[in-house]
Amino acid sequence: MLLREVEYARPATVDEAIAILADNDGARALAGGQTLVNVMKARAAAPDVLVDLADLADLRRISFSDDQSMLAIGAMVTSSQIVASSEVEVARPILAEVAATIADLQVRNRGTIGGNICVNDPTNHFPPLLVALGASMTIQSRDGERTVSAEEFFLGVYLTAVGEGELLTRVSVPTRTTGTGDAMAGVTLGAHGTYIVSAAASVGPDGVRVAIGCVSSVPVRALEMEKRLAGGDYSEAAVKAAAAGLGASLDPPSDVHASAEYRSHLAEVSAVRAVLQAAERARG
Amino acid sequence: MNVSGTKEFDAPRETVWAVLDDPAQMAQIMPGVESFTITDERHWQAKVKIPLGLGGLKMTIDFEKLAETPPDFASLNAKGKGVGALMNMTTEFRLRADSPDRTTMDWSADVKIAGPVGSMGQRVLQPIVNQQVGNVLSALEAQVQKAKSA
Amino acid sequence: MSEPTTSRTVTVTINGTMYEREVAASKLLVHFIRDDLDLTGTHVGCDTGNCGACTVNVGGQAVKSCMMLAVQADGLEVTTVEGLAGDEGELTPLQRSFGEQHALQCGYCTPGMLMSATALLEHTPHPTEDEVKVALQGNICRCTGYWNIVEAVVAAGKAGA
Amino acid sequence: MTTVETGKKTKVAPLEKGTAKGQSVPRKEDRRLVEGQGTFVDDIKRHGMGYLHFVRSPYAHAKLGSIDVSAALELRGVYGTLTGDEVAILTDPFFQIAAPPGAAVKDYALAVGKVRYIGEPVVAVVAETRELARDAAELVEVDYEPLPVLVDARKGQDADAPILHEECDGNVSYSGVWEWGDLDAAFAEADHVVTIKELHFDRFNSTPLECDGALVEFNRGTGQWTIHTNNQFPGFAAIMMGPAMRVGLDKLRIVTQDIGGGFGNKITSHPQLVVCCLLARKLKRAIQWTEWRTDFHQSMSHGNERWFHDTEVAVKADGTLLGFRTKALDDAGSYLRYEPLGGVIWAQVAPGLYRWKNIRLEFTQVMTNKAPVSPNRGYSRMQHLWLTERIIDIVAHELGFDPVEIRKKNYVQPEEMPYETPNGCVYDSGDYPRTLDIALDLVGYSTLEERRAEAASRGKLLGFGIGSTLDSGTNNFGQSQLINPDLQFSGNNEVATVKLDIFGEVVVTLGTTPQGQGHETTASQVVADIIGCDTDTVHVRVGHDSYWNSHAGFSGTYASQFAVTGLGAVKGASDMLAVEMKKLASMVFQCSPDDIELADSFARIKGNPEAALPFMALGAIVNANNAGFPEDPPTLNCRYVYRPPFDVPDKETKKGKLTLTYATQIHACIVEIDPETGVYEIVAYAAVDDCGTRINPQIVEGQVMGATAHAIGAAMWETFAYDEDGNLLTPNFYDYHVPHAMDMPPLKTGSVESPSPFTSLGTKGMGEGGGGGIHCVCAALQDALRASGNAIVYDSHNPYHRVWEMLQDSESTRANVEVSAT
Repeated sequence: MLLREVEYARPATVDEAIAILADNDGARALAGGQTLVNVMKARAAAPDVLVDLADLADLRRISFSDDQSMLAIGAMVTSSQIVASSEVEVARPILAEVAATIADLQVRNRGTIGGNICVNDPTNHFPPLLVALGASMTIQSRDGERTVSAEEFFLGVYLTAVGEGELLTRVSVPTRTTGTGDAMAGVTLGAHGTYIVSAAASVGPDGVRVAIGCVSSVPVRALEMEKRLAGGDYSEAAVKAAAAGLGASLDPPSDVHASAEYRSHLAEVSAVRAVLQAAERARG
Repeated sequence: MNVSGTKEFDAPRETVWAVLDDPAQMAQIMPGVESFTITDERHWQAKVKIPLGLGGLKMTIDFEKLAETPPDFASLNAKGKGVGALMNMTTEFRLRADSPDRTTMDWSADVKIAGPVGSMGQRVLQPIVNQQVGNVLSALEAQVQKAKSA
Repeated sequence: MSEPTTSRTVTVTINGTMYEREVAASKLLVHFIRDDLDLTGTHVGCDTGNCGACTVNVGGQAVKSCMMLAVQADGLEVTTVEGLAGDEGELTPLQRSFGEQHALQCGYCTPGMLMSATALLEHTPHPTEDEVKVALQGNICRCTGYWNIVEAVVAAGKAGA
Repeated sequence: MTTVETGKKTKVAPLEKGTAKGQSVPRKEDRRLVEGQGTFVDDIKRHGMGYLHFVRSPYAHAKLGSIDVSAALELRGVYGTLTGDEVAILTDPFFQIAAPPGAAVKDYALAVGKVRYIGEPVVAVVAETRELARDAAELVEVDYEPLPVLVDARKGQDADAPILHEECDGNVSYSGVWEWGDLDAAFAEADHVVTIKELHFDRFNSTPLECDGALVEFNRGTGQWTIHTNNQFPGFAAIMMGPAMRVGLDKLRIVTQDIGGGFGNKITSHPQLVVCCLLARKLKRAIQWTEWRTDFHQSMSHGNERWFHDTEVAVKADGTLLGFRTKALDDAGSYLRYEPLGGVIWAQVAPGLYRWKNIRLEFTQVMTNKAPVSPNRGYSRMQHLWLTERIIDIVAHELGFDPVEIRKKNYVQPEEMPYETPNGCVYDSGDYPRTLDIALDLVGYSTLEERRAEAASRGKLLGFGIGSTLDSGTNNFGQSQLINPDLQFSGNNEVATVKLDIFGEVVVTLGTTPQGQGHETTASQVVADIIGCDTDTVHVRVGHDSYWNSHAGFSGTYASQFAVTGLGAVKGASDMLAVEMKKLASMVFQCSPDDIELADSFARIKGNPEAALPFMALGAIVNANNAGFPEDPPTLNCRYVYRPPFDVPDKETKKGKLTLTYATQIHACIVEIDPETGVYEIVAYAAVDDCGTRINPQIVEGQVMGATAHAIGAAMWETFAYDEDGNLLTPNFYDYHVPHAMDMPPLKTGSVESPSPFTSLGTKGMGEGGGGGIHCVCAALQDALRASGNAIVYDSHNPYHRVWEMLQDSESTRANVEVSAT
């Protein structure tokens, strides 16, 4: 509780928000605040200026790209919005399925997809999922827009490709095509609790993408496993064989909830479970 | 928390040593250094703002060189004091000249972090330390190359 | 162009009453409600946004007032536990149900539980046991073990039928 | 007489005619609490009050150098500070319960000279706002000289162990040998000896949702403090604070109202209360202190962590348990705030529910650089009951006995009640086998093997376990003399006053400090039956106020005793008032008091409904219309001190009645493990309680449910884990995961009523539950693991990773156990 003194601004437009972020040293965008405000309570970090994005209606929209190939989710879209979105339901239901298990209802009502990924706490749900889904992030600054892939986006704990004076405006996820299936598996601290390890998988016509959470400061692609599954054999035996050695290839942190060894093991098990379920869903 | 590793440089040992032995150049490779003062050749102090994304973590770090045997071994202690965080790091490195212009560095560090930041939990602390170490090493790489071409 | 400031005047409607106050940007909504407005029914049980004792309803949604700045509530409608009972003090079916099912012991988590459950019942008038558990997952109770709380909310839903 | 009720959940219902006792009437407390109108300590405000924030130690062990508060004092709005140096001058160290060596511990309200755990208060800063107080606290400069840290109590007696309290020379706070019966004979008679090298009971506490706090005012005219707080044992707090502050106890007015949970964790806040008192006097203003969650986790009242080493169990071929010997090593943390009482409290339940006659326990308590331990729901008995239950299930596992049968065979039998234990405690009543049978029935034990097979078909490991526990209620504080013969505490007491007011309202004051146990309600039920009115006309004052003169030295709410001490006092005072009311009515009607009956809020002549005085008339006569009485009318204001019948236990033999009543809780559960991950869930759970006569069955059931939830949390998720530097790794509800609604298993409750022959109402203290859920989850995991590696469960806390480790390496867990035939 009890935050340090901080300046607060509530811009009406994206451009204004970017201007404030650019013109103020130590300025930080405030989305849902479900992590940032907590970190400020602990005084573990203290931004000098908070730029509240609450009034930026553009960032609260969920829409399709013109060719319908991409689902664009505004950075200020809350988890609860994603859970209830008919667009998400049609285009990429896994997003709603996962969003519904983030923290708790109060947090989902305030917490946004933009905040969730910009924080990039290793235990967060969206980072590994979006890497697996091959999502891309659009970042805006005075110089205009740039788009980076999910892999390029995550740089470290609380660190992303969003630089000073920049603002994440939306997340774009490829819309589901026939023959795609997505799933997320893992072990949490109690039902819907904090992830100890998570794994997201997306199976599609052109192969599988697997991303592991909680094992590093950024989501880790299971590239070797993906390669081994290129043949498209998603039988339990094949998937388990493909995952063999995945755990050993990781260097996860150990903490009170899991030793590095246990995390490595869970990563392998979770990856297998995620791929198997994703494959099953891909078969429809 | 113990972190350690090995790093190879495409440069002579003397060059690498020169960089590591020079507080001024060390300042170049540390994250978010805002000011740097050298008390004497064994003691120096840095005011840093470690970039933590959610707003930097301001710290005053006092360095003390504990031991050195030029041109291959040194160990130093860094005590950081910041609002909400205390850091105590002891690190040492050993340089091996693999060839006239290739050097290998074995390094290790014992990092202790206390205070509210420490209470945020290892789940973020260990990755944060790893990522800061990574930044330092790549900055060192660059600094060595600079020194070499200089 | 809105310039950054360390405090600002906010207008918040709480339990139907409009309050206009100058408030520091660093002040949490829960402290604004408890200390500035003296509505002490909203409680604080942790400092990490886990316990839900500070749950209030903002625009019909349950939110944790310890993870929201008072300035973020500018222009919004907030309901706290003090706003549940009717003008003549008659309790809501949910409040009555909590007593009838022995869904509270020390009563410290109760306001937050009531606000989460109230928001649920607005969207889902007749929730199942599982729906109730999901809606209350963000509210910690250390006395009851939740069984009677879940039963109280389910019963209130049935009564409302 | 024993009545049984199974399965069906008790329901709250409005008071019906007849006796209120035994009815689940609605709680008087609920209305204000569901309206958000309760008064908790942080709700109390005073004009010009200053907010207190503690500067806390970031080191687990360090010498304190200079402390500079000047920068903090320069901030506008900062009212002042308090440092350990000032405290050392203004106060004496807190009284120590321990005999030497622990007696030498110097414990002050703020750190003096050294800090001994992370989070220890070093400086107090007071300012105009909460935020400012914290800002200022960050400006306080403290020089620390870090010292080596002792985290693992098992290393506390090593030659090179860091010493926490130099005065104690060594880290041992208490050690003693407790032996009853003839161990040599028992082991000679045994057919098998089962040896368990090490068992570990983990560190956690009940984390009440409201943390500690106080609003303290100082009256300069009278030199008296008014301390609004949520401390749950004001009698103890006053005894600790008065001498330290060098003032008489009447200078300390301690007031409580609604308290947001306690569970024992709010007994030892006296150091912080002293800081508030000193600052209220120094700064001439009211001082407000609210403890935040992280502060609480790092510094308040952890449960006793305990190891049991070299446990040996003497067993006959037929499964008869003859006795056991073990070495208990208890981790007290950094200061002795209530310790070393944990060194004797366990002895209240020395044999558990079992008949064995020969017990030897070497108890050693060590101080470490961790938060001080203090009572926590099930205090010290829970650890010991866990040992007895682990012993039973490990013996059954090793010798091939059925966990149900070996229990029934060795349980104290109903016909043996009242039963004297080897150490002179008396189990008053109960039917353990029957209570177990009900639990088995509720949990679906008869279909266990089908369920096991069905789970196996899904690749899951299913297991079943029992946790039999006792709630020993109403301490004989004389037991403290068994660890320190010089102490002058013994017996127990509680006070209540009941009066008839001028308008006929019955007003009750209690000495207790309820934290959700519904004392207002149950007290009103007892009063209503005796006075002859309904519970609505009985007004029970909220909380505790030492100015009400309705408290005694042991007043408070702790250690499962309200139903005995609190209600004993209420009944005593009500009986006195009833006599006075009859006497008064008889004076009015010119008849004998025996002709008067009290009913329906009237005092009337039996068989003559016309001759009836409403209570209001009685109250008015005494209080406002008392001229012309031939003799003094009664006061209609009665105070009764309940005192349980206790003697001081024998210090030589360590025998005696340590508690008055023994409620039983028997828990049973079924767990399902995912062998690939170690993740498990409880799929069925039953808890059956026998606490004698139940005044309000619904409130009793609520206590059983709460105890169950705490135990499940401690078994699966809750732990205060430290790293080697003494950092608490679970300082908040992120990493200290307490169960949520979705985490709770399906629960069935049942009850047995075996009234206590030793209490006026037949009631027994209850509520703590003895950690039944911890015991049965451990047993169920061990049962489930039979099918995969056959590990022995050796820790009370079994998070997923430990279960996975037991699956990976069951060998080392079995190496922990040996069986030898003699």
